[in-house]
Amino acid sequence: MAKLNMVQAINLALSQEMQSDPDVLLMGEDVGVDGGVFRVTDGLLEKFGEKRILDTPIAESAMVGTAVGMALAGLKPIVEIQFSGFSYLIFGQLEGHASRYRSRTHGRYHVPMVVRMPYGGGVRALEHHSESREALYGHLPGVKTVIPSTPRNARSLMVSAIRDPDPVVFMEPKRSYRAFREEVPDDPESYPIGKVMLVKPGDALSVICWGAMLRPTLQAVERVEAARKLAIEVIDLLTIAPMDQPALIESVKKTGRAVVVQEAPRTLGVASEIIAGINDHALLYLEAPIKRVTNFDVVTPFFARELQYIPTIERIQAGIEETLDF
Amino acid sequence: MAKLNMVQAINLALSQEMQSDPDVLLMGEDVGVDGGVFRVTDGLLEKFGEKRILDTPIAESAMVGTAVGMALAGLKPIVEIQFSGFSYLIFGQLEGHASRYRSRTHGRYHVPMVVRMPYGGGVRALEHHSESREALYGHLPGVKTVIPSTPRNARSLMVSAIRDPDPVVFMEPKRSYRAFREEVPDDPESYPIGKVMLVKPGDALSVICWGAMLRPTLQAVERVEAARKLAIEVIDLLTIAPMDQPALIESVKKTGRAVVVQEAPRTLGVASEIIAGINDHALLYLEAPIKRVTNFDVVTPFFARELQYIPTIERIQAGIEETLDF
Amino acid sequence: MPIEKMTDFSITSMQVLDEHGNLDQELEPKIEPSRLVEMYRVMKLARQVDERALKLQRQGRIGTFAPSIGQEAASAGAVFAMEPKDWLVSAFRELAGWLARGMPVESFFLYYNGYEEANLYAKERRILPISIIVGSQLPHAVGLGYALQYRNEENTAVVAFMGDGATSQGDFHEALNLAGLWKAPVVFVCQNNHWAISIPVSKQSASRTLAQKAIAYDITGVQVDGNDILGMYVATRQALERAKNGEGPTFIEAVTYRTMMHTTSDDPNRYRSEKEVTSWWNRDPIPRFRKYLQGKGLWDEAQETRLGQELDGQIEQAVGRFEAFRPEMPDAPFEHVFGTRHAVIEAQRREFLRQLNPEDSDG
Amino acid sequence: MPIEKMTDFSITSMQVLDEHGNLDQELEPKIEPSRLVEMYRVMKLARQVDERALKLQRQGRIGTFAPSIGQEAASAGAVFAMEPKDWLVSAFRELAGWLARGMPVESFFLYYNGYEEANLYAKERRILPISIIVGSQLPHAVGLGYALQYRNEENTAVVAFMGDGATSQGDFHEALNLAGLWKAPVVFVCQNNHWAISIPVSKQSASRTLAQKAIAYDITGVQVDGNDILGMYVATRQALERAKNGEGPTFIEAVTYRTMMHTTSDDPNRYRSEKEVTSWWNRDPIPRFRKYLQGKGLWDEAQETRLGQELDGQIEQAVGRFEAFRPEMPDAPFEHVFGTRHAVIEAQRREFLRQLNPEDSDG
Ligand SMILES: Cc1ncc(C[n+]2csc(CCOP(=O)(O)OP(=O)(O)O)c2C)c(N)n1
Ligand SMILES: Cc1ncc(C[n+]2csc(CCOP(=O)(O)OP(=O)(O)O)c2C)c(N)n1
Ligand SMILES: [Mg+2]
Ligand SMILES: [Mg+2]
Repeated sequence: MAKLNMVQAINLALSQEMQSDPDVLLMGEDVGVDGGVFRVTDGLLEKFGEKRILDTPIAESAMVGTAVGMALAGLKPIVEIQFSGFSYLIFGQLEGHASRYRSRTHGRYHVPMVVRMPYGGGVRALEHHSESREALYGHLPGVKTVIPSTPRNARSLMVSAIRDPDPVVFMEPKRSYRAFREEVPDDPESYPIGKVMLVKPGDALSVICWGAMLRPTLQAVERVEAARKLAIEVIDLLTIAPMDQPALIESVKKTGRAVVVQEAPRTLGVASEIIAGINDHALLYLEAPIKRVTNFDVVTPFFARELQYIPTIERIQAGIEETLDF
Repeated sequence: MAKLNMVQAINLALSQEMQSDPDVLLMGEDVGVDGGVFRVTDGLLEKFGEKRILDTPIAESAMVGTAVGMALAGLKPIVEIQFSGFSYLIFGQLEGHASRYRSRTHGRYHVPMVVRMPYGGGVRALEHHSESREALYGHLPGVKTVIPSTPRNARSLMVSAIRDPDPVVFMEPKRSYRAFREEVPDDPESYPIGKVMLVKPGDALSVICWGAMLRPTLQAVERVEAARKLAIEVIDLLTIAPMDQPALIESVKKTGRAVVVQEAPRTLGVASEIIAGINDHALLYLEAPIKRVTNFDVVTPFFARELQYIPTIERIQAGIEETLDF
Repeated sequence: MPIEKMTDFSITSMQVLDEHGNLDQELEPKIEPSRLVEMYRVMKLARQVDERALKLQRQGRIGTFAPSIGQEAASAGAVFAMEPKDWLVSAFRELAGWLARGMPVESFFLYYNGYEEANLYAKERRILPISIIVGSQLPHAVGLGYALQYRNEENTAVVAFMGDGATSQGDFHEALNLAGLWKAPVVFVCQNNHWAISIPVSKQSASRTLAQKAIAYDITGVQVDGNDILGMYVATRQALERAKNGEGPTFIEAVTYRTMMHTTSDDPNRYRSEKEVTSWWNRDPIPRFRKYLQGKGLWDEAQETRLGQELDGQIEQAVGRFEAFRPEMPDAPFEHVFGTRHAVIEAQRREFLRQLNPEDSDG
Repeated sequence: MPIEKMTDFSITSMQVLDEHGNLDQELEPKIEPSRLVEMYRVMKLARQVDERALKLQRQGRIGTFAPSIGQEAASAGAVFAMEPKDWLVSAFRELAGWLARGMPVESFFLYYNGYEEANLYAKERRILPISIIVGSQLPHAVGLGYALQYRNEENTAVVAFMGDGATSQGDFHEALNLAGLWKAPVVFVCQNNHWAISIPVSKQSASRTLAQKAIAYDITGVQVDGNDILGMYVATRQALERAKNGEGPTFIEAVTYRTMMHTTSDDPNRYRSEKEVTSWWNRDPIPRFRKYLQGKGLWDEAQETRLGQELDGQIEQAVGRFEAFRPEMPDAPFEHVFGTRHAVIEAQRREFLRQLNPEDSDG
């Protein structure tokens, strides 16, 4: 058991899975000698050599495309997209092949593959380095989309992603990479893809969030709980798709009120899907509209204005209060 | 006034706008000599010449990328993507540039551009020729996404799209291309982007649909109305984003019940956004959960199984009845 | 060094058997007589399957499909140069190649009737099935090639097909560049059939040949007469040898011609002349190779007639099996979206089945 | 024709002023003395802006940025060959080029402090601002070039920059192919600075030169000493002339070196040796060009000292303007998402403003 930050925790998962499964290999820009621009793959080249840790040219589409070929041959490639802002270049391969090979051949072929990418804002980075577009991946059938929020769940979800028989888009909240540490068990530990995590139970209201939104959400919840003496349930979504709808519905049936906190723009974001699922199965339990605390439907501003657009503790708090007071 | 099918109606819009605005040009695979694989651009090469009607190599990303350059220089390019199934290749240029140039330069540059693409199922076509992925475009800030449903609105929305100062993704329901005809005025007519169309008023329930779903929806509505002697409101969404939320909310406030019919898979589809918007502003008016009649979260099957997955009149009817009976 | 020449390149073109039946004896491959006859049989089978499919399509018994009539030598020649453990990566106009590798004829019909079951046969034969997105299959080939190296599968390589149109795609470039870097054991075979739907190859690129595109990656590029099955065989064989020896990838431009429509939805009269098409019928790969077999005393008129009938019979049986095919699972898409089960999807599956059979629903 | 040579290609390399100050007099361009001095001034300005920016970054007064120290000649040489009505398409390491075209220094600082206002200046100067997505700007250049032809803007062309890393991208390929087909008036300038973050150019491609990639499109490709501002000027001038004469695009590989970190977030010690870097400092474009000016009697030590101070002063003023900058609209993103207004977005704008100033909200 060591206290690790998220970068170290993911590195641990990669290293241990590569150790135990010789079919796992990793590729991406600057993942080798440099250890990745965020150092997530630090030391792996030394451990596993050039054959298993591939520094690639700047060719995202072919990175995923060659990974599809590797996976069809039985390997388990992990592809790092340096920033999610460059992941749109892989849409063709992901939608067109990675997500389809199983269905196209009724299971004869399948594509075990992890596409890792740091995403999200708040680190004063340049254009294209701040977006949160998990909804795009979440809408693609045949692709699983996972977003960890803490070192420990990043490690355990990465283990599951690598072992999963299908393509997993693994979006890493870069703002949380080094923001805090958590105890992470030494031995490999996995957390199932497709399940939320109950962060804290409560009965007054359910807050659903994911990725870098977990921390400000917890702070906002603490403030409200302190002021109002009530218990708020916090659910960490973890898997965007396929979504753990039953867990969300159960929670809302219990609390009758919900707030969804989303770093991404509002329209067609994951919050909308959560609301639609609750509408389907728990509408009559709702005592207030479900509140979406989200970014706005604007092009992500350059970093000087960026933070004003991402949900803050204050906005989350206001959203919770509004929903409680409704 | 002539009775046109949708192919002819779009052709009319293209032709008239190119006639009146010399800055408009059109490019794509097989759009010239061949007149487009669906003949939407038939005759345009003869009318406007090779400079304005460009047959391109098979290079979707560069088609949109060069169109961005043309637009920055003040032209108004229209790009045809032969099938929406190949549009994932343009995501990089669309997300990375077309949608951003205005914001990146605070309006100094902007990108007036139309990306046309036939989409949707039901025509016994091969893999990649059946999807309905409007939600992906709808989630991109800086992009407008439009889906006509009839010859007349296809024409009038295309006129607006061409005249719009920003990138418009114009998704044409190929199943409706030649399915029926409608009177289309000879003189250019436009319909505003960002507005729904009230297809028929009613007070018992609101059905919201778009694209090729309009026709089966109207038939289902007719059946229910005939059987139950009530009036159902039918709204054609037309613009996916930015969505005409006020109109939807107004309708649901009136009827208290709603069904959304969507050709696309369920998770993170447009129906979810519609529901989320109603949740925000009209939850207390709802007398039943809003019903989503949609495709399923599966990889689009090859065409032998495809039709079983797309909402049918029967499923829509069942959805309406269930919602009325709730 | 004000102006200095850095590097020199040239591109060569190869032909073993020309359109008049003249043979270059030095280049003639040593192939067993029975195998030569098999090569002929496969080209004929492909031709007759296409012809039959054209009829089935017109009768509405299969959907739109892409015939490869006139291009049989290009894919068959390359595939006959392969070993069973080599991988074949498909575009969509390699009927003769697939048949050479043992694709059941009914798979072709099933595919064009909209059944994924068409692809069940592929993995055992190390075939990647039809890839419709132009050029998108090329990175897969490089990945397969890398996997062979990774696993030290010796003497094994990949043959990857594409059309001329694919050379315009970004994925073509990225794939060939990676193949060059990794010295991946991949033979890229580009069937330059002169057209991409209505776009002539002269409008795909300003380059005089497609073969010269290999220079960008410093990999071997060669142009071959794609209607010459022996030329294709020799060029692919050599390329596979180099690949298996660790000498890296090769790009073969197989010059051929699409004598038919792009697909049955296409009307080529809109964009090209009968005259051009006729001139290519004169270069038909099948009679050319027949002459070669005849010259070798391996073939005669009687055998020709018998083969035609035999193949028709074989195709008829395949049509029978195809038309007798009844898919088992309407919910196969749910079964095969993931290898794991998930509550939302299983709930949708139940909903789907309920709607299919409202009566025998279990709620 | 069993095996026939189809085509021959060769790639040349050019240098006007070598690293020891030796001049090729035949290739020497005729440039007015005042303009030569201006070229020097711009390179020095770029160098000093970068140096200042490194300090500002360390002090947290600007964010991460990408220095171009050592590469000044490559972009400046190309841009000095342009006319005002030509278009400049940027990658992100062309500081000297932008300054040559009149970018205000404070725009550079504003950009790296996260303000879109940095780009307000660009359109008037026919500059497309920084494009971060590697290679993605190249199709824009082709589109601009096409627009020039479309509008019959004579004697006008486009210069488009990229790094060596961009040559691996699909968009590079698609853009150059289209440029070749359309004979678009575009000069592609690839700053081969030997590195793409930690990836050496030898790991971008197996090709011996980047210039040879032009062969794939049958467009002119040439390698130039990118640290030789005269060489860059001459090569770009010639290419622009060809472009303006309707002879189509050119691909220039400017061989240079990234002497600093990739960006200030990068630590090059992880992947390359000091020795390699030092060897390139010996090829620094600025002293080399200074010697040339000195040789021509256009420059002396006193002028050098004065220029350094003058530029520092200019930069200081720019820093002042930059730090005095106060953005007007927090809601600029709402203003500039579309050129039209839409209810959902305006409602969100109100929500945004309300949350910014909870007190003076109007509900
Ligand atoms: C990326 C992509 N864009 C467009 C299409 C539509 N399309 C199908 S086949 C084809 C032409 C292909 O030409 P070529 O590569 O020369 O192959 P051929 O059909 O001649 O065998 C086109 C444009 C596609 N399948 N994929
Ligand atoms: C498509 C894409 N992938 C990855 C990146 C991250 N990235 C930024 S710069 C860079 C290296 C660029 O190298 P090069 O093109 O040689 O330009 P240089 O930095 O040397 O000027 C990378 C990988 C990016 N900006 N775009
Ligand atoms: Mg072709
Ligand atoms: Mg570089």
